Amino acid sequence: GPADDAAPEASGRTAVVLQTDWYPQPEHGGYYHALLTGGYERAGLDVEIRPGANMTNIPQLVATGRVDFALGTSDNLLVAASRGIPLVGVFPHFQHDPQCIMAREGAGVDTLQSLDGKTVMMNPGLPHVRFLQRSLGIRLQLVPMDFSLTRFLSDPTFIQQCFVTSEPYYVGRQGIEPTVLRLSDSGFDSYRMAYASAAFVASNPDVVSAFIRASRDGWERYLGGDGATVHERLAELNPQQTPDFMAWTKRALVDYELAQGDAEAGEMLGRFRHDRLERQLAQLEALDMLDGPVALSDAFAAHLMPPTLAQGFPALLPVASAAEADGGDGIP
Amino acid sequence: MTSLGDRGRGWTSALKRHAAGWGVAGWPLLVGALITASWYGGIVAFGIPEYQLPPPHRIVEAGLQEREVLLTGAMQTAQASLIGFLISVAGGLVLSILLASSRWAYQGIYPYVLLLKMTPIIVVAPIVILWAGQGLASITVITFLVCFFPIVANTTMGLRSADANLLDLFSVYKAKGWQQLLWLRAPGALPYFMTGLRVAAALTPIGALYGDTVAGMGSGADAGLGFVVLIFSAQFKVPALFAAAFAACVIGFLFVGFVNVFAWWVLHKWHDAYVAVD
Amino acid sequence: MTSLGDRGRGWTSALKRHAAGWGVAGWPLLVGALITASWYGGIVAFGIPEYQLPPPHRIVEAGLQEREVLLTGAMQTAQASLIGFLISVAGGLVLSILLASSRWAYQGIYPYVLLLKMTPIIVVAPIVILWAGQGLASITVITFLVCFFPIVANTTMGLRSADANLLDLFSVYKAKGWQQLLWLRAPGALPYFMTGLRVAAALTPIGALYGDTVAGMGSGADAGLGFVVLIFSAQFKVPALFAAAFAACVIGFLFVGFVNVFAWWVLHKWHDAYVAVD
Amino acid sequence: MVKAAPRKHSAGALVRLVGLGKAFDGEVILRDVSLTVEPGELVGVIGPSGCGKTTLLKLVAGLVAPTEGKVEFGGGPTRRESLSFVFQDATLLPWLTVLDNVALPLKIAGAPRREREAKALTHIERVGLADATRLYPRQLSGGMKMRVSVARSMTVDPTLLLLDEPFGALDEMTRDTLNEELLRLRQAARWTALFVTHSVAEAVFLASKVIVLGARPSHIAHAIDVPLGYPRSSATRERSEYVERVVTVTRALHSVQE
Amino acid sequence: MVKAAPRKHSAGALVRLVGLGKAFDGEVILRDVSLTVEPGELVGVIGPSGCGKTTLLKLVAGLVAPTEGKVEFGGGPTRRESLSFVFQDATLLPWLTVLDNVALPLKIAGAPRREREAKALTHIERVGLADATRLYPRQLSGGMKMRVSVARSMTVDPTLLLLDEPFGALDEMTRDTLNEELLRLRQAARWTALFVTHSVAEAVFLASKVIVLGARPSHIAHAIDVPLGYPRSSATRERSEYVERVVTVTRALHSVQE
Ligand SMILES: Nc1ncnc2c1ncn2[C@@H]1O[C@H](COP(=O)(O)OP(=O)(O)OP(=O)(O)O)[C@@H](O)[C@H]1O
Ligand SMILES: Nc1ncnc2c1ncn2[C@@H]1O[C@H](COP(=O)(O)OP(=O)(O)OP(=O)(O)O)[C@@H](O)[C@H]1O
Ligand SMILES: [Mg+2]
Ligand SMILES: [Mg+2]
Repeated sequence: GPADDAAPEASGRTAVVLQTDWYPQPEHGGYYHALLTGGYERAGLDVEIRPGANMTNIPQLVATGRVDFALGTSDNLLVAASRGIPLVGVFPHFQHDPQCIMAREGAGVDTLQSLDGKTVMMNPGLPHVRFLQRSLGIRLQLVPMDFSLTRFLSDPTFIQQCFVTSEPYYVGRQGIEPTVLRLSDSGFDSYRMAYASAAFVASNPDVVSAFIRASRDGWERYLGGDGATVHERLAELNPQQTPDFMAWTKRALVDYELAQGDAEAGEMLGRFRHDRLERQLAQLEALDMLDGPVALSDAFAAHLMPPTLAQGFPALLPVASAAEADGGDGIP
Repeated sequence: MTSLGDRGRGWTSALKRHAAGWGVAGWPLLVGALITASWYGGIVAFGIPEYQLPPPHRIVEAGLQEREVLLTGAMQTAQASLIGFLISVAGGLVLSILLASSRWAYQGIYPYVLLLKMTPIIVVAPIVILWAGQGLASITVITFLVCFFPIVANTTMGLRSADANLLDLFSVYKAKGWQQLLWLRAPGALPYFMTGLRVAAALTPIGALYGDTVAGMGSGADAGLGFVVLIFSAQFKVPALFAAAFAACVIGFLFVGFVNVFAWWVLHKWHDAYVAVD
Repeated sequence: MTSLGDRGRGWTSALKRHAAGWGVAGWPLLVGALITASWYGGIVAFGIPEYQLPPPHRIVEAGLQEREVLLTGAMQTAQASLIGFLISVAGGLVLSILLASSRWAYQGIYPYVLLLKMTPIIVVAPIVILWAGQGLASITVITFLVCFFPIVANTTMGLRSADANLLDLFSVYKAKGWQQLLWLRAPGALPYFMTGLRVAAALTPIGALYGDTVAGMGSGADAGLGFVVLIFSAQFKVPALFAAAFAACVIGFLFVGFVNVFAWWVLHKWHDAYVAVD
Repeated sequence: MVKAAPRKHSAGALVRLVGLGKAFDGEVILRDVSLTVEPGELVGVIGPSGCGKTTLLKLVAGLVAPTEGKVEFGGGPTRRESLSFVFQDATLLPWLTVLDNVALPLKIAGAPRREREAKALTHIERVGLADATRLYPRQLSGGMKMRVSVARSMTVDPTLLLLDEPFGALDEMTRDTLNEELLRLRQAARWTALFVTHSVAEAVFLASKVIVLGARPSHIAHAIDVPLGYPRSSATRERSEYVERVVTVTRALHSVQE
Repeated sequence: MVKAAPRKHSAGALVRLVGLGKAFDGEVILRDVSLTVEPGELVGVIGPSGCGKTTLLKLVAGLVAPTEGKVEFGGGPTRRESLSFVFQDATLLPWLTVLDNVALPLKIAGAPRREREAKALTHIERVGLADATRLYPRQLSGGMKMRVSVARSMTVDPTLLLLDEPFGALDEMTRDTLNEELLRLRQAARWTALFVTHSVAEAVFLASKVIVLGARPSHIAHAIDVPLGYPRSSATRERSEYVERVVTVTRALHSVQE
């Protein structure tokens, strides 16, 4: 079960709970890979992966020690931290959030700017919404997400939020090729990541380190392999996911470089860039979404990460350059 | 339970005694104070952080701070609630009358009324929105779907519970179906109807708020309370979230209060529960 | 409305007549056939695509195809519903008794019961999950929050509606509060209670399903119907989605059916609505 | 003016009970009750508590279905059309005032408000409740409720009046007054009545025929003509035929209860 | 055996009404009613319909609060403790059988099931309903319901019995039987009673004192002693004192209704 103070089990391993951000799906593939192939076990961890369902209060669950790790986005983490929810980002499994806007041809949408004046189905609480409205001056009429594609298919002018790795697949099967606009291209660019509570990180640095290494390894292997082991398990946990769908999703993860990132831009699997986070913090500040000051050094466990992964964090030894780090051996 | 004593006393004197004692507002305030005290007590004793359960004063603060958003949201939701409630009452009454009108209607229709009630809104919502369009109309329909059943169940039971002797009386005088319904079953069903109304009234703002979260529309700040709740929740504004919930409750209280006054006004002359002193 | 005639007839003969005629299943089937016909008719006439409103046979097909998921989902949700329902009944009864026990209790506590009922689940759910943990416990609590109020409102009204003459009788014989409650108010409140029970029973699977979507574990064998519905919805399996909704309804029908049988069993000897032929 | 109607079965009978029987849950309450009521007759029904008097009236009114035999309505305009029933319990609508309760049958018959209220008021005055028109049933005494019920039954100008112990809850004086009032009304309106009473004196004073129901299963043990003619007044009570019939009915009643 | 109790106010009085008055919604119904009831007395209350007899009994039982004056319970063990009330309406619990209805007061008093059923059965037999123990109220005739109510009032061995027209719905023979039964029981149990009746004959036959309530606002217009002593039997009805008192009470009643 979840450990307030991660305690070694009889096996000598530490039991921890990782709560995902939805039902089991390939977007969590790396973590499952680490779990299924014994990566976590070798790292001395006994991980339980718990589906996050539709829940809205996962940050609170982490902060109060009900679970040890959870998945979320960096923007939300910063907002939460500013409201006194002490969370620490530990491992970004996606360099960019797969959150997108998809539109049908009839909507006349080809860029984010062309959303101006349109009605879009989006989660109204998404920080992105504010960014589009306030920072980019795009006037949006919002309709809340209903987790259904019925209206998208019924209405050729419909526009809605989606995961680039998921909904387009189902829409495509109905013979519709949607226009997909990545929200990360808006300039408001979040990491999607695993995080833990400040207290947990402070008292279990070894566990966190081990988790980061094992997770990164899991992701690397998942994306590098055929994903069969993971997909088999995912199909058991969430039988609605066909092999075809999961293969498609995995391909999308690779094609969009969501996890691996763009090496040329200094991105790599599992890396936090201080400058990017700083920019996001400033953006959130400008959007008036922060209640108090947030110190990036407190909000991200850079000191527990392999040096190549924590780029530009002032408290650490500076990493010379992205290119150099790429060849580095800080990774197990 | 009931105080021994004169049940025939006029309501004016009952009101006077009410006003004289703790009655009208004292007890709720006392209980409220107790709850608030244990709220603070709990927060201190268990060290509950604000993001888990904010202390009351923080909720008030956040409520004041966000008052504009809350006010427009509450107005929106109140409007949807009101329309949804009225439609629920009207629709519920029509359905109840239909159901009580004959054994065949009851056995034939009731299962499908239940089916309608029991189909998860999340499944029906997209269809509703397709037909009624995004916004108030759909929210109203969803509110209706959430609220109408207590009215139907209660009113139907009330209509079917007519006193057998009075039914005999009506049939002696060859009352037509509608006369029996209007002058015997309906007045006799009032206590049941009022109970259904009270449940529906309490459900209404929830229904409207929920409807807003699935069928609402807005740019963020100009929407109903459902939107507001979604935004506050997604942005971890916990005290503000509680303030929004409280705003929804206020709407509900207004509805329930209105129903109570209405029930008293209709029933106090003859119904035991209202004639009685307590 | 009521057929003119002998209301004193024994229930055995009433049952016999039921079984002999259309009564028990005929009318619902007929109405069901009508609804199905107009469903197909509507689909053809308006050219409604399957992803908006699938035709019944496709729903059946999808239901059969997904039967394993639906079955485990339904079992889960039925379990949560049952526990939630039982807690609602028990909690609702205790609350009602408390509320009916004195004027002070009523005035002091009722507003807060309402407050509890009217606070949007979306706001309470996070707290519930924090305390009860993700999974069955939280789903049950959420089901309770959704279902308990109709029971409280109806039972309280029933308990307070005791006949004034019978109250006099009990006070003549110096009945204690609990005796009056147990032997007079409670039996008299049964018709109201049963109505509340019926509403709660119809609400239960919805509550459990909703609870599952916000607090469920939602994978593998732990998945309830809420999970199934969300996934089918997100994956655009519309006929399967309707089949899942139907599964939820089946649970509801079992609950309501059970409540109806129970109500009949308890009330048929003396209550007009049950003694009556219809 | 009017003589007691002829006693033979005739085509002109208003109501005819033919071999009427009734069982509840298999237990036979009434058995083989045959009776013909001519227009204008006042038939008193008397018998021990629980013998089936109320049931008999309800059978006639069609409120209870017979298990055997039938109730026929003869030539006249009746056919259960303009029937009135004073139930053993007052059976008032708790949410209506005395006035509205009394006016109810007229409301059902579709009479305009003004007319029905005027008529109701007349009858309310007749039963001595002029002061109570605006009260609700819960504010009335037991006897007042029964009087409201009697007044209500009169408003519709019934052809056949069924009265189930209408005056049982009244003091003797009010009762006598209402008895006489009833006979006076009958002179004007010429309705026919079946009435249940526990008072032999009342039965004989009002009735043109008294039937005595026997012990279970009940049937008509005695049918005793009262050859007093109408109108009757308090003076009637002193006539020897009256006294004689009271004795006969009392004896008949005793005989069925032995 | 027992003589009519002494008439003077005494410390040993069971109940004393002192200047009792009652108004409903401002309208005075009872005014300045003073009465002392000695242990063992049977007081008959008689008066026109709606004069306040039921209200008087409810005042004594404490079911209605007086607007003036008070009700005192004297030295004895009473203090409203072992009081029984037969209401004007039968007031049965619809969900209980006859047996359970009759046993209810004993159940409230905490008697064990076996004991209370045995006792209830005795009283059910006394009122002639031995065949009906398993029936529900809706299956009973009006008179049967009232008899259940009477039986119920007897089970608790009351010290003070309040009876509101207990036998009004019964035929004369059953009524006479129950009257005698009542007196027989009284001999054994020595309770005191206040009873309302519309029958002067019944009042005089049962009572040691008859009070006649006057017109509105009512008060005790006449209090007439009945010097017949107990036990009484049907033979009592032939005694000249009996006939004489019947005439006196009838006159008194007429005088208040003029
Ligand atoms: N609905 C019923 N179900 C079963 N039995 C019934 C029903 N109604 C009446 N009875 C029985 O039928 C018998 C006759 O009842 P009824 O009311 O006709 O008597 P009654 O002659 O009017 O008596 P009373 O003078 O006491 O009013 C009674 O024994 C009663 O128990
Ligand atoms: N709850 C009440 N509210 C208002 N008025 C009432 C109430 N109860 C009784 N009254 C009035 O008080 C008067 C006396 O009523 P009560 O029942 O005592 O009469 P009663 O002597 O028992 O008559 P009856 O012989 O008809 O039973 C009546 O005029 C009645 O209208
Ligand atoms: Mg009867
Ligand atoms: Mg009375």
